[in-house]
Amino acid sequence: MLDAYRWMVVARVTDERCLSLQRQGRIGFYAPLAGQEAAQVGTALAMHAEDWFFPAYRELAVALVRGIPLRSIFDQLVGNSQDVSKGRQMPNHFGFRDKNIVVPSSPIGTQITQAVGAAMAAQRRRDPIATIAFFGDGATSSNDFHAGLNFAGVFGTPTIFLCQNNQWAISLPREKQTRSATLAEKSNAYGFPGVVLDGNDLNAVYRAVGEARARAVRGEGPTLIEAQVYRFGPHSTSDDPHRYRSDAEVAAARERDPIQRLARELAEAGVLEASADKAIWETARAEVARAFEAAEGTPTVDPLSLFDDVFETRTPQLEAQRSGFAAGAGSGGGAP
Amino acid sequence: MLDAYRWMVVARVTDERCLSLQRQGRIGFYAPLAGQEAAQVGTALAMHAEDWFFPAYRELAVALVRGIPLRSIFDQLVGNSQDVSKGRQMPNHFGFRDKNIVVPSSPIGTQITQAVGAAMAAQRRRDPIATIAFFGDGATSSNDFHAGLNFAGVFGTPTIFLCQNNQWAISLPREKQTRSATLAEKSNAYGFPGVVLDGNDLNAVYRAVGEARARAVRGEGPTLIEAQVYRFGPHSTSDDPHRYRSDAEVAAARERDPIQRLARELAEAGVLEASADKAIWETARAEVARAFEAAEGTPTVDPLSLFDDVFETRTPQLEAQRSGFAAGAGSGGGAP
Amino acid sequence: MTEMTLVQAVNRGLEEAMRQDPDVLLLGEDIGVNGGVFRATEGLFKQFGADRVIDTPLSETGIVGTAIGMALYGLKPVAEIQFLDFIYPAFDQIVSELAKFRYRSGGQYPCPVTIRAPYGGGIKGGLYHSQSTEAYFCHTAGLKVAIPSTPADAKGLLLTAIHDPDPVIFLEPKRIYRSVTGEVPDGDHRVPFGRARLVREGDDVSVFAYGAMVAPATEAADALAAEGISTEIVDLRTLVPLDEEAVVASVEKTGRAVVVHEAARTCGFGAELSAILAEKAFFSLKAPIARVTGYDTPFPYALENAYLPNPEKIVHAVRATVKAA
Amino acid sequence: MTEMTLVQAVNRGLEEAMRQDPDVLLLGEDIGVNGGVFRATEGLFKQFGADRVIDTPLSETGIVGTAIGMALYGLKPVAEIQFLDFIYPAFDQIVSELAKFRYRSGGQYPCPVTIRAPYGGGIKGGLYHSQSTEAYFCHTAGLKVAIPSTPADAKGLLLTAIHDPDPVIFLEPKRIYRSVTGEVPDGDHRVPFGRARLVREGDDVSVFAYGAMVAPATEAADALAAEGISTEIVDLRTLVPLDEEAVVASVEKTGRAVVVHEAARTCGFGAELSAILAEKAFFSLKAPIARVTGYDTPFPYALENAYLPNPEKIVHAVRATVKAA
Ligand SMILES: Cc1ncc(C[n+]2csc(CCOP(=O)(O)OP(=O)(O)O)c2C)c(N)n1
Ligand SMILES: Cc1ncc(C[n+]2csc(CCOP(=O)(O)OP(=O)(O)O)c2C)c(N)n1
Ligand SMILES: [Mg+2]
Ligand SMILES: [Mg+2]
Repeated sequence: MLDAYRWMVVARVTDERCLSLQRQGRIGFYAPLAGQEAAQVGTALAMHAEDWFFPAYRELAVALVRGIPLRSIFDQLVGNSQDVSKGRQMPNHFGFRDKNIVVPSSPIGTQITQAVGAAMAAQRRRDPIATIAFFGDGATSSNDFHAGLNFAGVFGTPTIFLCQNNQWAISLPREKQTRSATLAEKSNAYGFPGVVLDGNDLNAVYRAVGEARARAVRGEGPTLIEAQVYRFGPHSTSDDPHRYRSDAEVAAARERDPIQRLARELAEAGVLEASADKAIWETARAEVARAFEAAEGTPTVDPLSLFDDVFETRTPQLEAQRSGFAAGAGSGGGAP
Repeated sequence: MLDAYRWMVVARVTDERCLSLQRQGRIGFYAPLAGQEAAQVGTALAMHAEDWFFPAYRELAVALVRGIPLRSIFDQLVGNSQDVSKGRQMPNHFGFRDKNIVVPSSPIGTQITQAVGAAMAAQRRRDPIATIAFFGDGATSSNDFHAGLNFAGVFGTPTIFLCQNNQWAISLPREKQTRSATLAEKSNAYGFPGVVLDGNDLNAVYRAVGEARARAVRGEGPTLIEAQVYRFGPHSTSDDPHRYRSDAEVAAARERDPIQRLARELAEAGVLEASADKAIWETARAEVARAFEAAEGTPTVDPLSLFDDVFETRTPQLEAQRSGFAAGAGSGGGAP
Repeated sequence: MTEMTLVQAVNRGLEEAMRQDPDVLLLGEDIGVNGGVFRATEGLFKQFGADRVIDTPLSETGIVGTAIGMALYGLKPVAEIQFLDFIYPAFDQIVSELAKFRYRSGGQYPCPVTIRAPYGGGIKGGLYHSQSTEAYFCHTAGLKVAIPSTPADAKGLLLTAIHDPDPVIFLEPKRIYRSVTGEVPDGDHRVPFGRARLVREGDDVSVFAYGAMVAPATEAADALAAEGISTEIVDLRTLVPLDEEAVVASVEKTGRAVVVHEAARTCGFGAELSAILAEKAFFSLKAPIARVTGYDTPFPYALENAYLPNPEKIVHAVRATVKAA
Repeated sequence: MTEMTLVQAVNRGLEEAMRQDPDVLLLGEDIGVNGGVFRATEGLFKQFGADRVIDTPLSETGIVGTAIGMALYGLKPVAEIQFLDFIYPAFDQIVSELAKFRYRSGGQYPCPVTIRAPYGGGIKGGLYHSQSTEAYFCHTAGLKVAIPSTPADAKGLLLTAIHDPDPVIFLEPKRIYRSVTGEVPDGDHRVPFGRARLVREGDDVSVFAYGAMVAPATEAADALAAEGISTEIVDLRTLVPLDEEAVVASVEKTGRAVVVHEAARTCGFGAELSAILAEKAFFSLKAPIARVTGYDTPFPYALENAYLPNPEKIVHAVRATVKAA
């Protein structure tokens, strides 16, 4: 649990740092996860190394727990030549094949059917693993939510659908996203169980995900989990939440801060003294600062890499466009 | 009720006739509705003239009840110059603006969100009407089912979702379409009621749709109705159902034939004597034969109409393509 | 006339249309209380209320599907897709339904929906906040496609789009939402579809562009003028219907053509322009037709500037075209 | 070698791939017990079982989304879309995900999905069982697009597609599923991507076609031969990657080009071919490039034959091209 607390603190510190880096123009964009740390850390800890993760764009803490070094996180945020995704995506799209974290995209929901497909593949290979898709309350309205949960039900796939209901989809409140009483109960429409829980409660998350994973691996099919949390910050650095929600609402939610809650629990259990807590925060700050500086000091990507990875092998057309570019011709195929 | 019976008989006779016309190559395609007559006729009778209908491709009986002459039905099936849709679509895509029957397409499910949009428009105009979308069990897996029901729930639209669960989506049985116990219960995921009923029972259909309509017009929101029926015939004239289902299953379903059931009820109530019944069938056969012959004898569409109705006014490009075609140039823009 | 940015002109166009006709309404994600993520609908929720500026659930399928239903019923809905990159969940409704409703119904059901979407690169948006896929819509019979490059055109083309009896895909070059300002006529300002805008006259070569590409084309023309190359620039304004006459006439005069767009090269709109010229202006052409376009790669994040056409690339292509013959 | 129809060749290709590699599996609507609505998967369900020939719920989003997940995991899924006209519910997964996975992950996640779809007109299918929208996929960087016109190519290109490390859209001209027969090599027959097929040599004009259009082009060439016009016919086979060399070389020889496709004219693949020629074979061209294509209308039912290119229209275009210069 102390480990979990450490990850949550690192995530919170990264968040704070990134919001300020974005204001300084040193990273281009950031989508904070503050308020969702327990949901993410509890989930990631309950899963196994060989499980496959399909995150959205807010799952920084998941990546940390899976063993991604802070440095790699910042390489992605900066989009430098060390980024394993080669600077191809906006900040916050973390994916690392060696940790079974599939590289996400921005369109909402698309990872959900993919997680089901990977689970079908695991079934076929008889691999005793689970796949997990992360998404928000807004994503329950997506086409892929419907198709993904339906396929999962029909094929009984070992899949966990982890919905972090942070109450907002940019400016749209949860009540206007859908009229169902909970999001979890949507699983009934697909013939498998749904669970609602307090996503600020690390232990509740850990337990529920652990049970869902065990069911999945036993061949008992998918589970939808709704972790009720609250997005403390803006949707992203492009968003101004004052336009659509009150400070009072945010303040009330902050009363249930998952990090403070866990700190209290740990203190009560006698495993976290004030000095140790302070050290955890300070260490996190130092590590985060160091990782960012290293990433910022790393060279930018090679312009010619623009033409790589469209296909395994460049087509003649791409080869020509690449030569044209290298020769300064701009677009396509050399001089006309 | 006798009226309802008459419509059901006309539909059944049309079905039989069309299957044989297609075998003779006199119409190009047909999708029979046998087994679904009570669901369609009961529904159409319970709705009002000013309501908006969004059918799929199997709703021939709905069109009849709404007052579409058999002749117009056959004009569409033949695709001749009298077809109000100008021979633009495959057989079975019946739509008639003057009866508020929106012209359907082939892609499964797309009419569902449209019916919700029309209902939102009616809300805005304060028109006391309902809209109704027709679709099958297979369509519950579509993107538009999910989006349409969700929007309907959120905006509380006056919409009826009429699912004719005929147990098959081409070769896919209902149990493999989705794992929910009933299709009707999917409405819970969107926060409004769902109703399951025996679609062979004309009265049950009529009552349930009438209640749903009343709710809708009172501003109490949408209803999902699952009418459980059975598709007696092939999916369409392109389909061979023997590949995927047993004769025994079909025979068992035919025991519950909605037309025989209603005939029995009417006979028991003393409103349908054997001779009257016979006359109803004979009249229907004569009317259907007459309507088809008239349609078959009607001239084909004007080739130049190919270029109409892409837009209200032809663009210069379409004008050029039309002139080129008229001049025998084939594709676009006159001679090169 | 009032001086404003392009995104303000969009806002003024929407307001004007809504004032003109109570059947005009807006729907989309975050367009109400929030005023749109680019603020294009700012103030309209307050002014017209929640039943004319409708915040929808997160479903483009739902947005376009319900907009179609509204249009069938007689309203004139204007749907916002938050980024063009997110229009694909609605693609079935657009190509199978919206584009074909009038046709398949034999003219019974017109479907006058306007779909607005910010598009294009230059804002460090990476793969999914940068794409230019206008060609998909141009290839879809039954859709009109309009793209403004100035604030005045933004308002004028938008009003024409909303009042058009047929569906219009209205693409807003978000890169110049705020960087371009200009005088915009007050009130009911309309710019007709199918009439290109002659941005500058020239004799040696015709450059065809639209949206955010008009500015780098103009910069290139300035640079080329210094070398003695006289460049004509034509802003197409609407790709469907296309002002073929203006396009062909320009090349009949200059004898050379360069097409510029951000979209990927293969089967981009530039291909269509080349094909039209290779058919209809063939005997006037003195040199190969060049295309300056995005590459046939997904849209990159770190290398956005390498990907996009810019004045240098345009200058390079024009020079080569002029040198060729 | 065995004589068979095109759809049988597709079936043999699928069987061969499934025998070669246990990671190959099929998914789609009605492909299992029913053997596919065109019988392309006939017998495979029996032979390989329900976990390798998967009947899915009615959701193209689900079919392509899960196929992508399978491919990421290491399988080689072949998804059937019942008609190309019904691919749009999956369009988001195709253009946003499938086409971009390798790129956006910096090469970490290849995504070798093959999507098969019957396409094209000529079967009295009306608006929604007839369309040819290959250009959408050609314009989407990251996808390959293959279209056979003979049984041998159907099997050979399909095997290449399934084993390709990248996503392939494999379009099957359903109109000639059964009308065309030919000898097909047994076993592991592969036809490489990016190599056009010279259908017939000629000197006066090059006709470019693919899929079901190769046959009317050949008929037209026969008629033209009688008038003394010698027509070269090139079957493109794969549109992405395109055999540009063969295309340009043919026009360098003949000096004239006619492009044929069923798809709507504006921004169709013919535009791309014209553009390539107008750039790279410009100085060899003696006459305007003609396109014989579907019109910019939705696909009609009753007037299908008026809509489609046919030998007469091709003859007309070739004649005019040859007369032009
Ligand atoms: C298909 C699609 N439509 C619109 C967007 C723009 N968008 C980005 S995030 C977002 C809200 C997502 O809300 P939710 O699913 O609750 O996730 P959260 O951001 O709250 O974590 C929207 C509308 C998108 N990315 N994809
Ligand atoms: C999007 C889409 N995918 C596939 C098809 C092909 N198709 C036509 S009807 C059908 C089955 C429909 O089943 P259901 O919704 O139960 O309606 P029913 O035919 O039983 O009335 C399918 C798969 C289609 N028309 N549209
Ligand atoms: Mg949320
Ligand atoms: Mg059915």
